[in-house]
Amino acid sequence: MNGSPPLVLIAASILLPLLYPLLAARPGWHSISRGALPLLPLPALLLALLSTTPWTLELPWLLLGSTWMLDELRRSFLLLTALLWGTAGLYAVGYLGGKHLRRFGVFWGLSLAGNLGLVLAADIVSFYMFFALMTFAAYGLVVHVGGNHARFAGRVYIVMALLGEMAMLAGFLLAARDGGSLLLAELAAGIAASTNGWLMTTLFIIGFGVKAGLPLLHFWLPLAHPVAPTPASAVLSGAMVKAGLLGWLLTLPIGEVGWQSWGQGLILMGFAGSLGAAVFGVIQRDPKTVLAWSSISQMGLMAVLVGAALMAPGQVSALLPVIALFALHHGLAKGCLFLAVGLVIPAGRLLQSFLWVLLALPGLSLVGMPFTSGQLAKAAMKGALMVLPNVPLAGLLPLLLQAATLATVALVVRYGWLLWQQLERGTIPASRWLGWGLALFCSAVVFWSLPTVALVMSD
Amino acid sequence: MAGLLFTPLAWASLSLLLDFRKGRCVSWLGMVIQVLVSLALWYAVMERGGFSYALGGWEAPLGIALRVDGLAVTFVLLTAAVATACGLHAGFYLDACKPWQRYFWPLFWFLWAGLNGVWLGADLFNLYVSLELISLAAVGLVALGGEAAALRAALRYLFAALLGSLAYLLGVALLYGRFGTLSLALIDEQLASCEPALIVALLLMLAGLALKTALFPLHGWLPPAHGIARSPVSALLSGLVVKASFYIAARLWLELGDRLGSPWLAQSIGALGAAAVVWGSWLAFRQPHLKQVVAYSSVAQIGYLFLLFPLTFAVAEPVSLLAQQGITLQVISHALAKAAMFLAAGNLILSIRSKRVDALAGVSHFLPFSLFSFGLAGVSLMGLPPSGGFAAKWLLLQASLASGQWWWVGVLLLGGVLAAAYVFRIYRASFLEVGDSDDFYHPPQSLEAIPMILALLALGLGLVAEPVLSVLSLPFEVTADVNEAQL
Amino acid sequence: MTATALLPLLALLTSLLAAVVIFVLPESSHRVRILVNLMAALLKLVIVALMTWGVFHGVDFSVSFTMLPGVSFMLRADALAMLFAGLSAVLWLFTTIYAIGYLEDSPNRSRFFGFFSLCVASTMGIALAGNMFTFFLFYEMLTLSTYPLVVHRGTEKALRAGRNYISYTLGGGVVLLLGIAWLHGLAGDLAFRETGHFQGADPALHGQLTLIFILLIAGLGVKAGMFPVHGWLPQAMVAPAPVSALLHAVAVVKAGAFGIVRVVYDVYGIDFAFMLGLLQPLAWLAAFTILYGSVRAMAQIDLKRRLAFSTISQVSYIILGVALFGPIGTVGGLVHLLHQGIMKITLFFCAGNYAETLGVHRVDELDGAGARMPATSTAFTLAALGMIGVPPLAGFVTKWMLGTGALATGVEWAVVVLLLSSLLNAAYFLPIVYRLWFCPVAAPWPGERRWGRLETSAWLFWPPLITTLMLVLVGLLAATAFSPLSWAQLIVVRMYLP
Amino acid sequence: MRRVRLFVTLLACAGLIVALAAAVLDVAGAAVSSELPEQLRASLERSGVEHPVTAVLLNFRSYDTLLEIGVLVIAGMAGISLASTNSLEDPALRSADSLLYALQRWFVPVMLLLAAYLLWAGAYRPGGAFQAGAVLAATGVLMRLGGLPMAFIRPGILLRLGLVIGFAVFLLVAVVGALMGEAFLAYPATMAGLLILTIEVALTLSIGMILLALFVAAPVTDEHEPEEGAGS
Amino acid sequence: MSSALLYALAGVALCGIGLAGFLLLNHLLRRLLAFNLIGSGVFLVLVGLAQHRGGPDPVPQALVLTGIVVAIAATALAVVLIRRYFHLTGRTSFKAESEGDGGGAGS
Repeated sequence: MNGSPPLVLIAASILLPLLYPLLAARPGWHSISRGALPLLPLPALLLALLSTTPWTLELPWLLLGSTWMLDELRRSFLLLTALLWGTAGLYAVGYLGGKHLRRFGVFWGLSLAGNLGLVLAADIVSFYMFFALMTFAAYGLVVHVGGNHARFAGRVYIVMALLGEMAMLAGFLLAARDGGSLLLAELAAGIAASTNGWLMTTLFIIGFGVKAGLPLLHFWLPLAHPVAPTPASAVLSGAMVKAGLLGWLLTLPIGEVGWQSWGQGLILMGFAGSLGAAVFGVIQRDPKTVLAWSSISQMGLMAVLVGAALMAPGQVSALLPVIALFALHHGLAKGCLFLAVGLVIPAGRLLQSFLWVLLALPGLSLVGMPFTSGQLAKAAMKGALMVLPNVPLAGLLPLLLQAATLATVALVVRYGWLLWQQLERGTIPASRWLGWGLALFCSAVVFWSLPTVALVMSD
Repeated sequence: MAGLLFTPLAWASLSLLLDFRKGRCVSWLGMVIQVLVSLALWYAVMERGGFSYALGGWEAPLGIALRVDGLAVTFVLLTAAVATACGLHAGFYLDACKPWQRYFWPLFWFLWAGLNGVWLGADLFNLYVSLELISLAAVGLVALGGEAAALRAALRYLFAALLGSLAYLLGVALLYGRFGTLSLALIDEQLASCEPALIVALLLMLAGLALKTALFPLHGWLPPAHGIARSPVSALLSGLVVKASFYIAARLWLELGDRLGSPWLAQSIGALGAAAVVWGSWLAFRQPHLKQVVAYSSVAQIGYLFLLFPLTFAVAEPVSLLAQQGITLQVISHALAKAAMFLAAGNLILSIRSKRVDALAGVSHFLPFSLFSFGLAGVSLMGLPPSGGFAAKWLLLQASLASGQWWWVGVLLLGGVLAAAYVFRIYRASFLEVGDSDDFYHPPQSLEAIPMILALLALGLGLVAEPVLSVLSLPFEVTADVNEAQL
Repeated sequence: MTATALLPLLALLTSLLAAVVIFVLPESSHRVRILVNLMAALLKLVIVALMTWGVFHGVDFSVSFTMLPGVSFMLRADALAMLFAGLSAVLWLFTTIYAIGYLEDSPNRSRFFGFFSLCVASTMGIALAGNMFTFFLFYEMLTLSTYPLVVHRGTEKALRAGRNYISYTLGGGVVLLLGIAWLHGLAGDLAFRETGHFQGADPALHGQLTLIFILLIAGLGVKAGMFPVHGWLPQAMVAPAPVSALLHAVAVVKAGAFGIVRVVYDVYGIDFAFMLGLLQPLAWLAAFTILYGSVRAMAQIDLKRRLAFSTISQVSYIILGVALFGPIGTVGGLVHLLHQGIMKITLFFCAGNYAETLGVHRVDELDGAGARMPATSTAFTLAALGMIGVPPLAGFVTKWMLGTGALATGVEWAVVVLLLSSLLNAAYFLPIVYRLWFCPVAAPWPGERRWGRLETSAWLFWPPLITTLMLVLVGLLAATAFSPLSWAQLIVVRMYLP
Repeated sequence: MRRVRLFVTLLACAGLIVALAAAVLDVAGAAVSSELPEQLRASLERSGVEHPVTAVLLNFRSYDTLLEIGVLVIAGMAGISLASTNSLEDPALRSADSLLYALQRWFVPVMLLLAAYLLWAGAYRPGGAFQAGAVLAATGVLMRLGGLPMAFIRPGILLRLGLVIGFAVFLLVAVVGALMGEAFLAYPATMAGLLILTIEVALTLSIGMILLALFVAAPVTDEHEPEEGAGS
Repeated sequence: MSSALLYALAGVALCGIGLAGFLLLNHLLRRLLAFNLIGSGVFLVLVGLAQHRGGPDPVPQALVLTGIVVAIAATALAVVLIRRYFHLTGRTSFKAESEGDGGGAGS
């Protein structure tokens, strides 16, 4: 532990959400457990903010001997996770009724613990453990509402998630043998050196692709995200899908020479997802479904970036912050958009128009309007992609990027339209407003002061 | 030594003069003495090895000699144990009010005397007389009470026993005609080579003894006799009496078989034993009456004993020793287990007031103790560890494998499975739950304890098989030390 | 007699004497019986803990005497023995507690607990047996002492199941006996030794040894529930829940699996067994059983039957691990011996709780039970996830070890089997979990009973929770000393590096 | 079927006869090298009796004889255990025929005398306890058939005492020998003759009683004991 | 061939005849007589064979005497049993009842 924050903070950031179910499960403590929801990711947020220098923590007694660490990449993801879960938690305080509150609390806490833990984990087993924890606990969030839709969505979700887990496990098993180490950091080298590298890469792309909504592995996403309670949708779409992205970044042989064609394939897949999702997205009637498709679309762009990193080992150090930035931007913005679906338009006319501006803000950010996070992210992405050597269809790249922007625009417009039509009028608890407002604040303001952003901007 | 022969005979005459209750008291005293004397003799043999004892001071061939070796004292002790248990059980079990029960005790003691005579006998004719003593006493015990079915069984038994004895005696006559002596040891000395006449003699004797031992297919008389008798009597008959004739056959075979036997003969006797195992078990499985099951099980278990013949014929000395040890253990464990089983079956019949197996339903609820004894004894019959039956089976398996006669392995294993089939049939019947009513008679503790002790002995025999068997291989000194032998 | 010889005997005697005492006790003296049961279980736990400590530090606990000419009765505590002994000592305690609650107010308790203790004594004997002969002795004793437990209910169905059970196991016993006797005739009294006995055996004997190996495995496979001799296991489910728990988690199936481990490692020696080409078919058979059990489990409506088929599948993990011929695979197999025990016992406890508290026996009646019995349902969920192999639960450690072991020896297909099996496990466990938590209560419970404050009787409430805690901890703390994983590694180190 | 069985049985018996005959001839042809006759001659004077058969019976192989008497006692006992009457006489048979009665009055003493003679003669010529006992029993049978009252033998304890007295005396002598430091059944050389005579007297009495009891015992009781456990 | 040997051979014949009778006859008394026939045959063989050369051998004579007493005892017992059996059931042979299950069918 070199200059790392106190151990108790690290422990608290995982244990607090992990043990929260014990509190949540107590009958009769509804108001307390509900009120505690937004506090759960606070230690993690604090941890992310305090960890100015990377640190590593060895826990040899845990599992098969585990290692936790926090570097720049992880810090960025940790920030995103903590912020989004915090705001969504705040939102949830006002959103949730009394029904099945305990159950919701249990799964919320477990999913959060998994999501935070997987970011911190630096060895295969811990990572896999937290990933699985998140996946299985999120099932509880998906089917929370009940009913046929939710059940169907849950079944699709769990089946695909299990397939993903199995692919992941197989990849990890192979990697552990060939790499001879349980550390994620040594995975890439192991894969590159192994004759089974192609197999492991495939397994990882599939395994995490399920979570990240890669085309053909995305089926669950438009089903599951809309049926979940709105705060859960927000974290599913904003934070949990990013776990897949992080998985790719940690497991694929990024930075190793000789994976160009894999990178190219991933780029193609990414664009396909990005554009295809828009086609499906615009014909949807539920704003949350549209957002889900939009997530697929945006994740496609991130897959493009990962592919680019895979393709160009030399550019990795430049690409990673960009990816982190893009993830951060998208996570926060998408969170806002989801939370907005659960809002209710107040009566005052002036207030209404002001609100619509605010509601539009994250959408515009997604599109890439100036002075939004989106603009920065898009610019960074374009900059990073344009300098790449021998990109496939190099000529088409700008075109594709523009098409992607267009797709985003289409989806955002469709979302706005639906929202306009469906948003109810009335009053709702303040905490919902507060949660949404906080999310918006993060997306629009706090974003700029986040360390990752500062890093990219300084480039 | 003298006590061993004297006590049962003296108690026989004494108890004849008394009624059942007084006879019971006197007999229990006698049992104590017998057990002590047997133990002392056993100890003496342990200390000094076996010896030969000339009765009346007249050495063989003129007089009758007794052969006191490890095997004999083991069986003497076994007899003391089983007979004592049966005697104690009978004291509680039999109805003291029936006038004929007074004759139980003298018959019981004569039976015991005959058994001791057989274990120790070394004179062919004396063995015949002892056998007859046993047979008649046994028939008397079966017929005691005198109802038609018992009489019928007793008569069948008597005819079989008499015919068997005569066949044996005919063989003895031929042997005497040839050698002019009745001492088995002397005949063994003089027998140089195989003569056809002697083969005829051996065959006659073996056939007679096989009939008395109820070897398949000559077993028809046994199940009715053992099934109909009172339980303590059945226990005595199954546990000890059939072993007496087998013991003589085995001694003949081991002394003379190497010269008079032939592979063909050995294998066919073994085959009959195997058939007995299979057929007896199968019939036991089919019987509707509890005690018939146990009786047919005796037929099966006796079958094992006859594997001695093939397994000791023309094989290496260690293998033959293995087989002998195995058979000895089988005799001992079967005696203990079967006695326990019959006594327990008697208790069960007392409590359910029916002889039928299917009347046992629900009894496990209220009478687990006797049932438990029954089951423990069954463990030994099935040949499951750690029982004596298992130890015996193990040794026989080893002997079969070592002698290359692997076909007996199948018999041994199949026999165990079949035994399990009929034992578990009883268990199954008793475990059936039919309501909660306890309308069973509960026998007194003492009745329940005796089969339990026997069953535990049978079960634990496997664990102490080594010390038990070590007595068998003690040296035999021919120099008789008469004075010290007087106990 | 020194302490080193005394301790194994004591470990055996605690439950044996308890059995005797319980048999003698009158049916009505409940308190004394409970006291005897618990004291014996605790005492045994202490003894086993002592011995484990000793074995770790290299103390040789052994006692032997000659039973038959050329055969000795031998108890010896090596690391492998302690693995199994520890499992049975720990789980016996909880099963006893559970059984006390489960059988409250039911008849024949004296009989039940007597045989129950006898069963545990046999298991202890199996664990501590120092040679094949002693092993067989206790192996058959186990068969006999479990029969009354299986037929305990005394219904026609139970008796049928009992007959089935006894036919299978005694049949297996006969085959095993043949194998042991043959082996004994060939090689004499074989004490278990960490590297086996046949290193460099005469090639002329190889044919016979192969045949004997097949006999031994076939005999042991019956209890281990290997295909195609698994038929007794689902039927034996009619027994009361603690019995099923005992049969599945601790005693019977484990005895079979443990025996196979002994035969492969301590009699034949892994290298020799591999040289004879015996492990490959064994691995195939185990793999097939794993998949077969899982597929059959999916079709079961009865909860306990589903668990039974799951056991068939799971126990073959152990055998697969043994057959993978590699230290890591062995670690996986051995550790699964314990892990599967903890997980399965939890599942059966929970199934028993549902049956006893709600009267629910079928999967489709479980809708909404999570709200009524949250603690039990949590335990069930965690155990089920453990079975699927979700980290950090016990099952994951096993799967990880087996997987890496298989890959280390280049048996890639085994990994596919493992993953497929995990999917199948999920396919039959997750629907139950879903019903527990996410389905509304469809109908009133068939036979609900209430106990004060807790969701069920306290005797029934705590054991599954404790075992659940254990199944989490053994996975979470797998790397610590004295965890099952470390212990299995210790065994393997001693096995492979004589 | 019957015919087949008959045929097979007869064939088997014929086979037995042939085999036995061959064996007998075979044995007869072989040389016997037994020292038994010499030993017997040498030991005869120490036996206490002159007649070799009696010596063998009551001294050299007295154990056989002891057990043989045991067999007889068993038979007698088993016989009376089945009998319903305890009396040796049968009132139904009591005859009023005076001629028969007179004849019997002559016969009985003569037969008793004959029995005594046979007993005494056994020491040096064919005869002995069994023959004497048989004659005694025949006397009893005659008396019973003829209807002579035999009230002098009380049923019950006396009858049983009579059954066992010979055996008991024999046994007593045997064990006394053992207690005096000899082997079981060994007679002190000086007293052998006297002891043997005592035994023979007692045996004669018992054998007579047993045979008579067996002759008498067979009537039937109608009282049935229920079979074991068959319920009341 | 000495006369003693002739006795022995006669005894052999008696044995055979007696055995045939024992096996073939059903009436219990006849079977008993057949048994006695065998017994006599055996005794003849015993005595005849032993003393076919030279003087009488007292040992077999004594044995036969013992044997006779035993046979008489057995015969007498059998007669008692048969008579009582006849009295109770009116039967003179085993045949009337089914074979093999003699013990089970009690009152």
